[in-house]
Order: sequence, then C-alpha cells, then structure tokens
Amino acid sequence: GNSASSDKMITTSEISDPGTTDVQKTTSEYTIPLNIYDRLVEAITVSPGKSELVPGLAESWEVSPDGLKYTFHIRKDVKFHNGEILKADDVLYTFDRMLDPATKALNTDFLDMIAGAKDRMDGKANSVSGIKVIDDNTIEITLAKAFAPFLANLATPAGSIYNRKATTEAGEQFGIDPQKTIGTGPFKMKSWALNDTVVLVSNPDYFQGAPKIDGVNIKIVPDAETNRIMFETGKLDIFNLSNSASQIPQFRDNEKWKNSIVSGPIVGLYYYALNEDIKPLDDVRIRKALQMSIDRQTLLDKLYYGEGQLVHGISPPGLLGYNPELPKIEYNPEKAKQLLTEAGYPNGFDMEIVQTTDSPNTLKINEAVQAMLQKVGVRVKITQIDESTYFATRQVGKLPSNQNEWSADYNDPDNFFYTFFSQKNSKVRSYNYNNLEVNAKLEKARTMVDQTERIKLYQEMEKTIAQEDAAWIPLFALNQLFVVQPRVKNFQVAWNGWSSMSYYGLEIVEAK
Amino acid sequence: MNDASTILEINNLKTYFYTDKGVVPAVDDISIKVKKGQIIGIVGESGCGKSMTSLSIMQLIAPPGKIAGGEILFQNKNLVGISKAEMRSLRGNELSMIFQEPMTSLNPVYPVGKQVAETLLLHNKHMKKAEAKQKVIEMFKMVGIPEPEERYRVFPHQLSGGLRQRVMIAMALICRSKLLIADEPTTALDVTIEAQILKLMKNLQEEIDTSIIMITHNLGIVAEMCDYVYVMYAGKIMEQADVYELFDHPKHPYTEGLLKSIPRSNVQQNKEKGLYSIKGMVPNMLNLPKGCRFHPRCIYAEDACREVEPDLVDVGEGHLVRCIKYKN
Amino acid sequence: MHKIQELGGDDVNRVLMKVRNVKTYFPVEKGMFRKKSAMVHAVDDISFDIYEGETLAIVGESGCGKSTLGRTLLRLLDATEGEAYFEDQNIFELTSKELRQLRKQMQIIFQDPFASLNPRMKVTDIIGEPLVTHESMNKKEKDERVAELMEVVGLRKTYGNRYPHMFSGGQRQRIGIARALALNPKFVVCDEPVSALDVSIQSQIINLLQKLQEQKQLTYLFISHDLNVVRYFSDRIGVMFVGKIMELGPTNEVYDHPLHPYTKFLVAAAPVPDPHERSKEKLILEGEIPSPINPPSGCRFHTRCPYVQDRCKSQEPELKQIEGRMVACHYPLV
Amino acid sequence: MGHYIIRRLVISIPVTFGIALITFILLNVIPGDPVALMMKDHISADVVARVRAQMQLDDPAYIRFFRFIWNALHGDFGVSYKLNRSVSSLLMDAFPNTLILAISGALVSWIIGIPAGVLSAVKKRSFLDNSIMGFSLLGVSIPVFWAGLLFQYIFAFWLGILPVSGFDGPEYLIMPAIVLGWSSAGTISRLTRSSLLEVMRNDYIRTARAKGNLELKVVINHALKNAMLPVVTVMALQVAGLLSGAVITETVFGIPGIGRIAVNAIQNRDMPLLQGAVMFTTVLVILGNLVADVLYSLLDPRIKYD
Amino acid sequence: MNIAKNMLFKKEIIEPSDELVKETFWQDVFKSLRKDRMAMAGGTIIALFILVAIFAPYLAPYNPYEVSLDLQFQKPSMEYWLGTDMFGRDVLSRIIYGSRISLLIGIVPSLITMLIGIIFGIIAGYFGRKTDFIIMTVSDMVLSFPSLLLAMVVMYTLGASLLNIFIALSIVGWAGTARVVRAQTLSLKNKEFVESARAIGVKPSIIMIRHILPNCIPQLLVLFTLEIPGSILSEASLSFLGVGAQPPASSWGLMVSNGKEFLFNAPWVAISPGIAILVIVLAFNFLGDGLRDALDPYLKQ
Ligand SMILES: Nc1ncnc2c1ncn2[C@@H]1O[C@H](COP(=O)(O)OP(=O)(O)OP(=O)(O)O)[C@@H](O)[C@H]1O
Ligand SMILES: Nc1ncnc2c1ncn2[C@@H]1O[C@H](COP(=O)(O)OP(=O)(O)OP(=O)(O)O)[C@@H](O)[C@H]1O
Ligand SMILES: [Mg+2]
Ligand SMILES: [Mg+2]
Repeated sequence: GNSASSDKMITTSEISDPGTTDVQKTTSEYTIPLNIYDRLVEAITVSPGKSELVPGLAESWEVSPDGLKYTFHIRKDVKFHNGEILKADDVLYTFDRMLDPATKALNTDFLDMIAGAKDRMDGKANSVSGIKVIDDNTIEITLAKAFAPFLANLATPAGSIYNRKATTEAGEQFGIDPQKTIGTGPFKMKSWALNDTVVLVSNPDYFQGAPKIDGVNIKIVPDAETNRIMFETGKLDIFNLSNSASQIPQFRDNEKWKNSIVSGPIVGLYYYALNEDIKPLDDVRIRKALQMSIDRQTLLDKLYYGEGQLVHGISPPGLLGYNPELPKIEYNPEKAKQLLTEAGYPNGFDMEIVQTTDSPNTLKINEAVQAMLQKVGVRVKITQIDESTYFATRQVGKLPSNQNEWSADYNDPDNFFYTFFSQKNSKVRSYNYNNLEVNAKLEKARTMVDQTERIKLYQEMEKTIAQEDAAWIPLFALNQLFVVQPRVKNFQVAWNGWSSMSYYGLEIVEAK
Repeated sequence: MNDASTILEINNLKTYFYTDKGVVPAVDDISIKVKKGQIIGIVGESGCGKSMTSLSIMQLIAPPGKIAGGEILFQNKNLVGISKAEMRSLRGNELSMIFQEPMTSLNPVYPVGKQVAETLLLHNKHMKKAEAKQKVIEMFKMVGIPEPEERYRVFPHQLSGGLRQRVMIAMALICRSKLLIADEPTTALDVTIEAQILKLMKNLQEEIDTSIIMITHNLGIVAEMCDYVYVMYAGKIMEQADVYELFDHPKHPYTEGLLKSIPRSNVQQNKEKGLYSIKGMVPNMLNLPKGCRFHPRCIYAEDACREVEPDLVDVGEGHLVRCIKYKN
Repeated sequence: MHKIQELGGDDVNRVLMKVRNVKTYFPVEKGMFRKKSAMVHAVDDISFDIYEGETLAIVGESGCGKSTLGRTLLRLLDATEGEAYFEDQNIFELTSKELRQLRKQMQIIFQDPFASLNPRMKVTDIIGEPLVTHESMNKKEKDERVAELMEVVGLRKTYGNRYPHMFSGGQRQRIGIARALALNPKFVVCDEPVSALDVSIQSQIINLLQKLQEQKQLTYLFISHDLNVVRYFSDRIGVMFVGKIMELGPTNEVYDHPLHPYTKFLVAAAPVPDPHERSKEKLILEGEIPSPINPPSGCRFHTRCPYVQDRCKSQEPELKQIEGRMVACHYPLV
Repeated sequence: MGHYIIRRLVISIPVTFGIALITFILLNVIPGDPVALMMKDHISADVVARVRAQMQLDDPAYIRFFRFIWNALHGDFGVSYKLNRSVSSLLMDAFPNTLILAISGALVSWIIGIPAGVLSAVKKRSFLDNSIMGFSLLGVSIPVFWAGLLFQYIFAFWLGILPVSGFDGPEYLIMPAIVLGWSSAGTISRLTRSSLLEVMRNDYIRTARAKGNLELKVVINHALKNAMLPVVTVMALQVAGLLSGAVITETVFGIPGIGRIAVNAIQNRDMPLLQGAVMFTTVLVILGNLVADVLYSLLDPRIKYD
Repeated sequence: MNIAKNMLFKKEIIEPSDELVKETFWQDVFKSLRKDRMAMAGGTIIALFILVAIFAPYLAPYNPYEVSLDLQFQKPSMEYWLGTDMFGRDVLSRIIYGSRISLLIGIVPSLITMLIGIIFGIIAGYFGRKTDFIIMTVSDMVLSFPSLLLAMVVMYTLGASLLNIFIALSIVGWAGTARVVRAQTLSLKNKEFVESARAIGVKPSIIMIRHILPNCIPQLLVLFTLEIPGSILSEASLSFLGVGAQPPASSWGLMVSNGKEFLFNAPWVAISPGIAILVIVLAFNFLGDGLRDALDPYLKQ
C-alpha cells in the first residue's frame, strides 16, 4: 500500500525524476541526498527563512587564524546504512572522489578551493594535497586561499559524505541502485522505480535518533494539475504550490485547506539578467530605465498573489548581510522614458528575452513584463529555446536578457554576489558585467576573515552593482507555499526552498 | 393462369430507382412466365434491366431501387411484399441465382466448400456438418469439378474462372432449387470454358429438372440454350417468342436489327456492304423518348411511333411483339 | 541491316512489320514481398509478318498473351528477347527519342472505352494530345484538326469541350479512335476494340474501323476473342495459345479447315446464333487453360488435346508452313 | 513465411541505420550542450570543458556516430547523460509499462471503434451513424491532455473511484487506456466504416444474401472478415505507434514509459538515451509493420509469403 | 422486309444526346456533397472560421495582445463575452486572432505535406525500381519515427517559431501522403489512358502532371481535409510540450495548454479555445468524410 493514508509513510511528489542521488554528479535535485546522507556541517532552518550552521558529522572544528586550515573532529558513533562505522578516511575518500577526474563530477566548484584540488582535477596528482587524515576521527583540510564561506559551503548537499567501501563497490551504480546507495542519513533508500516512485525508509540507527515516520514515498508526477488532484484526493501528503502558483488563491480561499497552508520565506530571489554585450543594454541609462519600467509590485500581486516581498539589490531577506535599508528601485515609467530619450532611444528599442521552452511560470512573468516594457516603448520579443541550448548559449556569454531565480546553496553573500558578478561568472551567466573595481572587491571579500567588515563591503558592492550600475533587475523574493494534509505535523519550509527539504523532523498524527 | 406446370409468373413488374436525378424505370411493366423444366432467355443490351428483373425476383433490390408495382408469383405465392423471413427461406433453397462474375461472387476468405455448405446448412437446420460436406462433394462431382475432396478446402483465388463458376453453379443447385436464375453466367469466361459451362447447365437442368432463367446479351447462347425468349429494350419487353420462331421470324425491328448486326461465321457476308448496324444508341433511362422507346433508332419509324407507346400484341403461337406494325 | 527471311504468304504485299522470335516475360511478384523467381511467359517466341494494308487478327483465350504481344510490338512493354522491324527499323533498339518519332506511325486502340480516356481531360484535349505532343500547331490549327477528326469518327464537333463520362461507350470508343488516328499512323493495334460494347454498337464501330482502313490504308493488328467478329473483319488470323502462335493463315481457310486441333475446337466452341444448329453435337474442349507461368512441356496444348500422342508431351512442335499456312502441331488435321 | 520475415528484417536494416543517422544529425546541429544542461544554474566553464572531455563529447561527430553504431551493434546503447543509467536497462524497464498501456489503449479503441464503425456502416448516413461517428471523432478532436484532465477530474476527484496517477495496478490503467484509446478510436471506426462499406458492395455479399442469409449474418460472417483486413494492418501499426505516441498520456497520468523517457531525453539533449529510445521505437514500429503483414496473410488466404 | 442498304459510307453523326450526364466531375461531387448534412455543416463552419480569420481585426472587440493585469480573470460578461485570461486579455479576441494562426497551422503544413508527398509519391510510383526503393525507404524512416517526437526534435533543432512549426509538421507528414500518392500512381500507371499517352509519345514528366496527378486529386483532397485537423491537434500537443506557437501570439493550441492550469478556477480561459479546436477539427473531419463518400465512385473508377 503506497497510499498516503496508510501507516506512517509520508507521500510527496516531484515534477521530474532526479536520475541520480550522487550529489557529485548533479547540481540540483538535492531532496533525496539531503535525507539519506549527512554532511560534516549542517545548515538548519531555525525559523522561517532563517538558517544556522550546526555540527553534523563533525562534532566540532577549528579554523586557523589565517582562515586556511580547517580541522574537523568527526563523531565516533555514526554508522553507515551498511553497518560501517564512519571514519575520517570516508571523508577523505568522498572529497577525493569529487575531485578525481574519473568521477566526472559536476560539483567540483564546492571543493576546488582546497589546496591541491586543481592538480587532482587535472590528473596531475593522485591525491589532494590539502586533505589529510590525522586519525580515524580527525581530518585536516587546507585551502589554497582563504575562503570565508567554506564551512557554509560544506553544509550544502554537495558536501555529503559517502562510505569508501560501499561507494567503491557500487561503482557506477552508486546513487542509482537503492541497495548500493549508502549514506549515514536518517533515511535509507529502499526502492526506485524510475519516473514513478522513490521509496525512502527510516534509518533506525540514525545517530541523532530514528525519524518519527516510517519513510517517504516520493512520487514522480510531471503534471501540475495531476499533482493537485492527487493531493486533494488524499494521495499526497504535501503539495508544493511553487509549481502552480495559480492555485494559491484556490487553496487560500478554501475552507477545507486554508489552515493547512504552510508558508515561509526562502532565501532566494527572482531577477532579470541583462547582457551588457548586447546593445543598447551596455548603456547604464537603458538598464536603469528598464529597472524602472517594470511594475514589480503588480507582478508580485497578480502572478504570485502577494506571496513575497520586493528586492532592490542582490541579497534576499534571510541571507547573511541582507540590507533592509537599501534604497528602493521605484516603478516610474515616465522617468524611464526620459532615460531612454537621454540614451538616444526616444522611441524605445527592440529587445529579446529568452527563456526555456517548458517553463510556463517564467513565460507568465515574461509576458507581463513584455507588456510593461511595451508601455515605455521597448518592444520585447520572447524567444523560447530548449534548456540545453539555453545553457550552452549562456555559458559563452551570449544569452540575451532572461528572467531567472536563484536560491541560496549556502547562507553567505558570496553565493549570490560572486556567483553572478565575479569576473569568472559574469560571462558564464551572460551579464558581461565588467566593473574591475567590483571584481577585485569580490575576490577580496571571499578571503576576508572579519565578518563585519566583510558584510559592509558586500553592502557597499550591492549598491554599486544593482543600483548604480543597474547590472541586473532584481524582482522579488517569494514565499514558498505548501499545502499539507492535517495528519502531517512539524512541517517547516526549508530556509532555502524546496530543493533542500528535510523530512527528518516530520511526524504523522492520525486524526481520530 | 394458375396451372401446376407454371413455376414463376411475373405480372406487370415495375422496378424503379428513385434517384435524385429522377426516376429510373429499370424494369417497366414486364410479365414473364416460366414453366417447370423450361429454360427461358432474357436478352437485351447493357442497362436494359435484365439484372434488375432477376434481382427483383430474388427481392434483392437495394435502395434507391424499389419494386413499384406488379406481382411475382413463385409457385403461386406472391413474392412482392412477402416477409423477409419467408423470402430468406426461399432464397438459395427453392430459388437460386448464379451471377455474372465468378471471380468476385465468391467470398475470398472462406474455402469454397464451406461456402457451398453454408447454403445447405442454412436451409436444413438439422443437417450435420459432415453430411453437408458429403453432399457438397457429391455436388462438386456432379458439376465436374475434378478432385472434389481437395477442392472443398481451397480458396476461390486458387481456382480458375471456369471452376469458380462451377462452384457457383454447385452452390445454386445444392438445394435442388426449383428455379435457377443465371445472370450472364458465362460472360466472364473464355469461349472454350463457356461451352463447357453451358453444356453442364443444360445437362444439369435435364437431370434435376429445374427451370432456368438465362439472362444474357449473347444471342448465340440464347439460340443454343433457351426454349422461349424475351427481348428487352430499355426496361420493357419488346418481343417474346419461342426460340425458333424468334430467330426465324423476328418481328420487332429491334430484334431484327440485333440479329442482323451479329457478324456470322456461317453466313458469307459481303464485306463491302459493311455490317448491318442499328444507328444511335440506347436511350437514357431518365429521359425516355416519347412513344415507342425504340423509335429514334428504328428505320421504320413513323409519326405514330413518336406519339404512342405500342402494346405487346400476340401475333399467334405465343409470339408477342410490341410494335405499331402489329395490331390485333 | 541484315536481310530477314519473309514468312509465309504471297510476296505481292509489302511487309510492314517483321516480328522475329519475340519473347515477353513478366516476373511474378508473389505476395507483398517481391521474390522474382517465376516468370509469366506471356509471349513466348513468336514470329510473323504483317503486310501493309491488311488486318491481321490475333485470337485466343484470356491470358494467352494477345495484349502483351500488341503492346510489345508498340514497345509499350519491353520485349525480353527478339526483334521487331517496322519498315526495317528494329523498334526494340530505338532510343527513346527515335521511339517518340516512331509513335506517329503506330498507334493503339484499347478495349475499355472507360479506362482508356483520361476522365479529367476534355475531349478536345484528349484527341488533340498527340498533335500537341508531336506537331507544333497553334491552338486554332489544333482545334480545326480535332474537329475534323471528330467528324471522321462520327462525333459532333461541338461536343469537344465535354468530358469523357458524358459519352456512351460507343462514343468513347470513337474518341479513342480519333485520338489514335490524329497523327495519321500506318499501323494500328486494336486491342479488343469492340468486346466491351453491345452488339448494336459493336457493328457501328467495326464499320467505322473498316471505313477508316479503306480511306487511310491502315494496317491493323486486330486482337479479339470474338471469333465471329474476327472472321468478318480480318484478312489473316493468328491463333494464340499460352504465349505461342498455334496457327496462322488466311481467315477463311483457318476457319473452314483448321489444321491445328486447338483452332478446330475454338471455332466450334463459339455459340452460333441459330437455334437450328443446336441439335448438332458440339465439340467441347475439356480441361482448363494451363498457366503461363509453368507452361506444359512439349506442346502447350497437349494437356487438353483429344488427339494427343506421346511425342506431343515431350517435343515442342515448331511453327511450320503447311498448305500456305503456318501450324505448330506434330499431327496437323490435314 | 520464415524467409519472408527474415528478408523483411534485412530490408529494415537501412531504415534503422538511416534513422540513427538522422537522429544523430538532428541532435548534433542543435547548439545545445548536455553537460551545460546537467549543471544548469551552477554552470561553470571549466567544469563543463573538463567533463565534456571526460565524456568524449569533443570527438568529431563521425567518430561519435560510429562509436555509437559500433556499441549499439554490441547491444550497448551507452549510458544516459542525465539519468546516469544504461540506456538499455532504462528502456527495458519502461517498455513493459508502455506496452501494457499501448495494448490496453488499443483494445479500448477497438472496443469503441470497431462496433462503432460497423454500426455506422450498416446505418450509413443515419442519425445513428452521425452520432456514433461524432462520438468517436470527439476522441480524436479533444487534445489528449485535456481529455486526461477531464477524466481525472470526473473519476478521481468527483467520483473518487479511480486513482489519479501512477502505475501500481490494473485500476491505474483504466483512465489512461480510455483516454488513449478514445483518441485513436476515431481512426479505427472510420476505417472500419469505409472498409465495410466497400466490402458490402462486393458481389459475394449479394451471393451471401441470395443464399438466404440473415442480414446480420451477412454483415458479420461475410463482410466483416474481409472488411477487417485493412483494419488489422492499421491496428498492428497503431499498437506500435502508441508505444511511442503515448507521450502526453504518460505525462498526464504519470506513467513511467518510453514516451516520457524520450521526451525527457530530447529536452535534456541526452543523446545516448534519445538515440536508444528512437532506435527502440523504430524497431518496434518495423516489427509492428511486420506483424501487420503477417496477420494480414493469416486472415487473407489470397496472400501467401513464400 | 427491307433491310437498309449499304450503310457503310453514309455519313453518320452520333448525337451525344443531351440526356447524358452533363455535369462536370466537380459539379457532380458537389451535388452529392450537398445532400450530406454533416459535411455541409462542416463546410459551413470551416467557411465561417476562415471568414473570422480574415476579418479578425474587424471582429475582435479588443486588442488580443493588450495586457492589463488589473483585468485578470474576468468572468464572461456582457463586456467580455468569454472572459479574460490571466493577463487580462480578452479571450474572445484571442480566439478570433488565434483562428489565424490555428488555421494557418492547419493548412500550410498540410499544403507543404501534400506538395512534397505528391512529388515524391508520383516519382516513386511512376519510375519504380531504385527511385522507388530510395524514396520509400526514406518515407519508411519518417513513418517509423514517432511523429510527435520527430516534430519535437525538429522544433528543438530549428527553434520554436511559426515557420518552424510548419516545417516540423511537414517533415512529419509528407511520408504518409507520398505513400498514398504512390499507391495511386501505381494503379493509374497501368491504366489504359496512361498507356495511351505513352503510345502517343508523351514524355514521362508530362504524363505525371497531365494524366496521373489530376486523377489523384480526389484522394488527395480527402487526405488534405483530414490532414488539417491532424496538424491543428499536433500543434496543440507541441504547445503542451512547450514548442508550439510563441506568445504573445494566440494559437488555440497554445491557449488551451496555457489555460489548462486554470481549468478549475477560471475554466473559461481554456474551455472556449478547446471548443474552438473541437469544432474545427470535427468540421474538417465531417467534411473530409463527406467528401470521401461523395468522391467514392470516382476513387474506385
Ligand atoms: N443504383 C441505381 N441507381 C439508379 N439507377 C440504377 C441503379 N442500378 C441500376 N440502375 C439502372 O437500372 C437499369 C437496368 O440495370 P440492369 O443492371 O438491370 O441492366 P442489365 O440489363 O443487367 O445490364 P448489363 O448487361 O450491363 O448487366 C440501368 O439503366 C441502370 O442505369
Ligand atoms: N504487367 C504484367 N505483369 C505480370 N504479368 C502480366 C502483366 N501483364 C500481363 N501479364 C500476364 O501475362 C499473361 C498474358 O496477358 P495478356 O494481357 O497479354 O493476355 P490477353 O490474351 O490479352 O488476355 P485478355 O483476353 O484477358 O485480355 C497473363 O497471364 C497475364 O496475367
Ligand atoms: Mg446485368
Ligand atoms: Mg487483353
């Protein structure tokens, strides 16, 4: 019986099958990894939209004053699902595996700051010089350069720790074959019917105590409406409204469900990227005009039913260093027109907005924005291209303007600022924003050890990038909404959104 | 005229087609009589209503066609208006038919033996299949199908035209029908095969003593097979007579023309003169000429012919003609 | 060009066409999948001459290869082997351009007046098509010529812009004849031109063909299975049986004194339109026509021949000259 | 027959090869990059370049193509980029689901289509004919994703008698099969109708009537078997077509089948997977064709393959 | 009795009597089509939709592209007959304008399909042998490639645009037409009138154009009317998969697939374009069936 009402299994759904649970080989779809593996450090949600780093598999750690050397003390009582005891060697193995070219890992960015990582990746070394096992319970990691968010970085799903023996034995099947996919987490993989269901069962030996539920059925349900009907007929315990924002009012206004909605802010935001290589977007006046011609409040109200708040810079609320004092970007089509005229485009200009073919939600924003820009004379053409082309074009810095979302991997401004505007990433993300001063500051901020100074620097940069240079158009940070069957208790919106949903704390209480 | 020897009597039969272009009087008031053991012939050109006459007897006229009048007395029972069930019990049993196209008249997906047996089983509710098969094989032998046991199982396409027509004949005669309607049974066959089939029919007729209505446009076949002949033209009978009488003393100009226009092998024809031919062509059934329907093609036509439709008059010895020249 | 020995007949008439050892085989396509193992021997080694101005009839039962022969001689089908000379040109060796030229000289009239006219073309265009194809005529000249042709075949010229389905079978056959005659050919293959027609119409068409032959000195290869028509219409007759010519000679002689048993039975089988004849015991040929895919060994007719001898089963008789005629029989009925 | 089948299969080799080539070319002229796609928003130029090299994606196209063909000939269709699994096992896992769906969908379409076709042929141009044809054409005219949603709404939401989505038992099959079957019932019924009408004109039908058969028996015993000949061909092809054509049904009803795999493969530029899926379905269609021909020959005594 | 004397050389004109059928082929077909009520209803609806498409700017009460989020999801009312969508655009106006794209998507690919199919089909059928083998092998490939997937791949390759939809649907569709035309050509090729043209010395290319093509037209016409609804539905499927018509254009398929998510809270957004598709598809089907019935005797001549 897989139905939601039976026993103490939770049934949830995903739009598409993750394909693999090996976090080293995927850069998204972290829900299952988060529940079956643990990390040295964990980022937990302390209150809606707020997170904190807490000890995970490492019960404590020390950082050298120069911020280069990290020493982790690993718990002694942790058992893998296969019965193996966690040792420092497993950590070494895991991180080495990520950097080993044979793995063809996609998430190397999370570890490539470790000393010797580059050589390992390029096949010049057989091990990573910066990782040392001191004893079974102690591991020392040396960085090539100071990297302030390193701990937060390790707390991402990409930092999940594997078991050397099980992983080596599993070979290519690791992360795929449920029986061979071994972690230390509160849940174990039981079965996996591709494109149908993944079943997780609770791990009674979990080092923090067994979960209160028996397990989780994750159904793969590609169609949003099907999802909804499944939820309403009790076939799902949790319904994620983020894929069907249009259903929000339905549930909000529904007597039966309105009290079952769990909502929370997430550390993430919606934005438009502007490619400065494409004329006339190279002109800051144009970019500012665009910022001012979009009525972001209306977008938020009409397309997302007000569930969220506007963002005027780069950091969304909840992110370390979020600046609530930041001046607001106003909606002012008159001024926008004036700016356009100043820039030499009194009659507006033609602009292309691209998006991927199968993202109806993006299309809605784009269509609305298309109409808004039309009012100031900017003629927008929406081009839908397939995801593959989209990313391939973006990678070489040629993608026209596009709307996108970003939610935090780890709670640090670096995850936003550096990701978008560093010299390295500005091209890959097709901004082609080249403010050398900012570039230098970004590199510097990474290595700063003094957190207060560092935050100040970020807030300064935020003003420059988002408001003076208008390098992008921030839109808003949305709340994440879920409708949850009444029998499910303790449901909490993860600080950074659905993709990092942990089921560990959930409980099931059958109503009498 | 209800004497016991008359098996079929058609009186004033009218079969009309109600099409959107108008009414087609395919069979227009014809009367035919068939005696027991007699072979009567119906001749006429294409489209003159021969097949429709036979289908009317079988009550197989499909819409938009309809029997618009007259009666068809088969063994003194009027088939017009008879119940469907009653008609079905007659079809294939007392009254059967052979069609022109042996190639297409057999169902391609069933073995021929089975198709013949079907008729038998349909009309003999208690007959066992094995018995039916036995009878069919006997019948096959009788119609001259070599190796009848093997042939029972073969499919129509595996047989030649002549054999298929034999199967059709076996099917028609398997219930020893009283009346067999043969609608151009040999048109699709070769001369040598045609001769075989005609001979076979004649023999069978003598043996089983059925009556036959032989429909054809070939005067040669009529001369060879029939006792009494009806000549049809545009839905009407123009002349009817004993076969010798008709060939020796054709009275209607149409019959006369038909007989003359056949190139004869036994008469030395004068090539310089050319063949005799009837001018013009068969009229459109939707728009028949006024008066005698043959008058536009008739070399003797007078004014009167253009006005009144002549009656069929008896000129003695069972010879009837529909021509103004003959009045009683 | 080598000299070809002439076959049979007197030398008074000029030979228009010489046919030598022509074979036309068709690969048999079994089922949906083409497996070309067997061949239909539709025309199997046939030789004869056609004289200018004569009507040579070919008779035989269905499937014996009459049409195939006619079509091969016009090169509408490619012969498998053999030669055919039309006024000393081997038509099997012509290039497609030469062939198109030659087509003005030789034409064909088909059996089915329904299938032989393109239902989507107007009568003028049907009759005018040969003119447009071969002569650079302007529209007016063409229309005049078409009108003339229509008149010749007995069609009212004002009906030129009608479609074929508006005509009766006999009229359609006339259209087909007009089309065939448009380029003033010398040689016309008539492939059962009257068998689809009613008796009353049939004689009209035969008369027309005869009239045209006289007026235009046409040579006909007249294919038919109606022995009565053939007897009336042809000068010489060739009797075919399963791809071969069994007997060839002047019509009346062949009819009155058949030398080949098959001819004898064929002639006897035709129903005679005279009831007085019926009391006579008819000669009836037993058995079925053999398949042209696997013709019987020896004489093809031996399986049905009442006079069969052992030799007939193994040795194939050649077409020999006997009493001024050609016969392919070991034991001709002399 | 054996020979025939073998030769048919031999003939289908160029077709299969051609399809592999076409798919390959199509997928290679698109500017997309599977590695970039795998990384999505976390894209990094270095990583992409490195992983591409590791995956031998930078080899010239023809080398990759022949490598693919060579491996495919050895039964190895490679490993899906996106799903990290062997393509063969992915397809083999999804195939039974799709097969069951296709067959039951086809069954539904026959159950609706054939009687509808027969009825409307017998009652040609009557009210009954029009309404039956209308009903079966309705299935064709409603986009599948709509019909699916409608059924889910009615049977799962309102009436609560059928499961919404998934593939855990026979009850899960009912709605998808009906939706799928209804959408192709129109084709079947129309074909049955026209084929039957044509057969009914044949002389042997008149013969059957002349024997004294009941009209119903004439239709069923004499006409239907002949009329079904072309229908059967289409039916076999239809099953083959449904195997890959059920993409949308599979999506709406969450059925883990070949169609969804193929669509995902296209979307993810997952070359090995798409190649595999296309080859797989192509072979199925070719087999479907063959089955159709063989069935035809079994039903129609006139056709013999030897 | 006096038999007519020598008739042979008498000049004789046969009157093609006026009693014989005078209608041309199309008049005849049209006549029997007119009696078919369903077909006529279909034809009328199609004609209406075509008129709507042509006069869209005059008929549409609002600008179909005008977004005003304030008017989001207005229920059908006197003001907005069919309500508004999530961008506050008038659904009726969008349907009216959508008819342009949807009809184009129905007709253009079907035309291209026909054209390619005719060319390849006739050539394959007429020349046979190797030409036939090659063309038929290619068409086999297309036919064995799942059609929706093929269309998707093509759309991905070429990018989503109206033109590319035409191309994608044509690439998918031509093979079927080619098969039909080829079969027809094969049967026509042996017809006596084609042989007669060859006997006259007409060139193959002209035979194909003058004699074979016109006789395929009835069949093609039926095929054409049935191809159109197929294309319209394919576009709806492509829209569902995200590669159909591109916004702000309003094809019915796009409207239906976009509106699907509001089927419960704003059903009017999706239902009316859905009905439009349904009606036009049914109309074409009924017309096609009617044509088939009307042409029936000619298809089998
Ligand atoms: N379905 C129909 N609709 C209209 N008229 C019809 C129909 N069927 C037959 N007819 C007409 O009925 C007339 C007689 O046809 P019938 O088949 O009896 O001729 P026939 O003498 O058997 O000719 P044939 O020698 O060609 O078989 C024809 O003129 C024909 O036009
Ligand atoms: N294109 C073809 N392909 C294969 N076989 C053919 C073809 N044309 C004719 N045949 C076969 O060749 C043989 C001779 O055919 P042909 O048409 O020449 O006969 P025919 O004497 O004209 O017969 P009919 O009197 O029926 O017209 C027949 O067995 C026929 O089946
Ligand atoms: Mg008849
Ligand atoms: Mg012939």
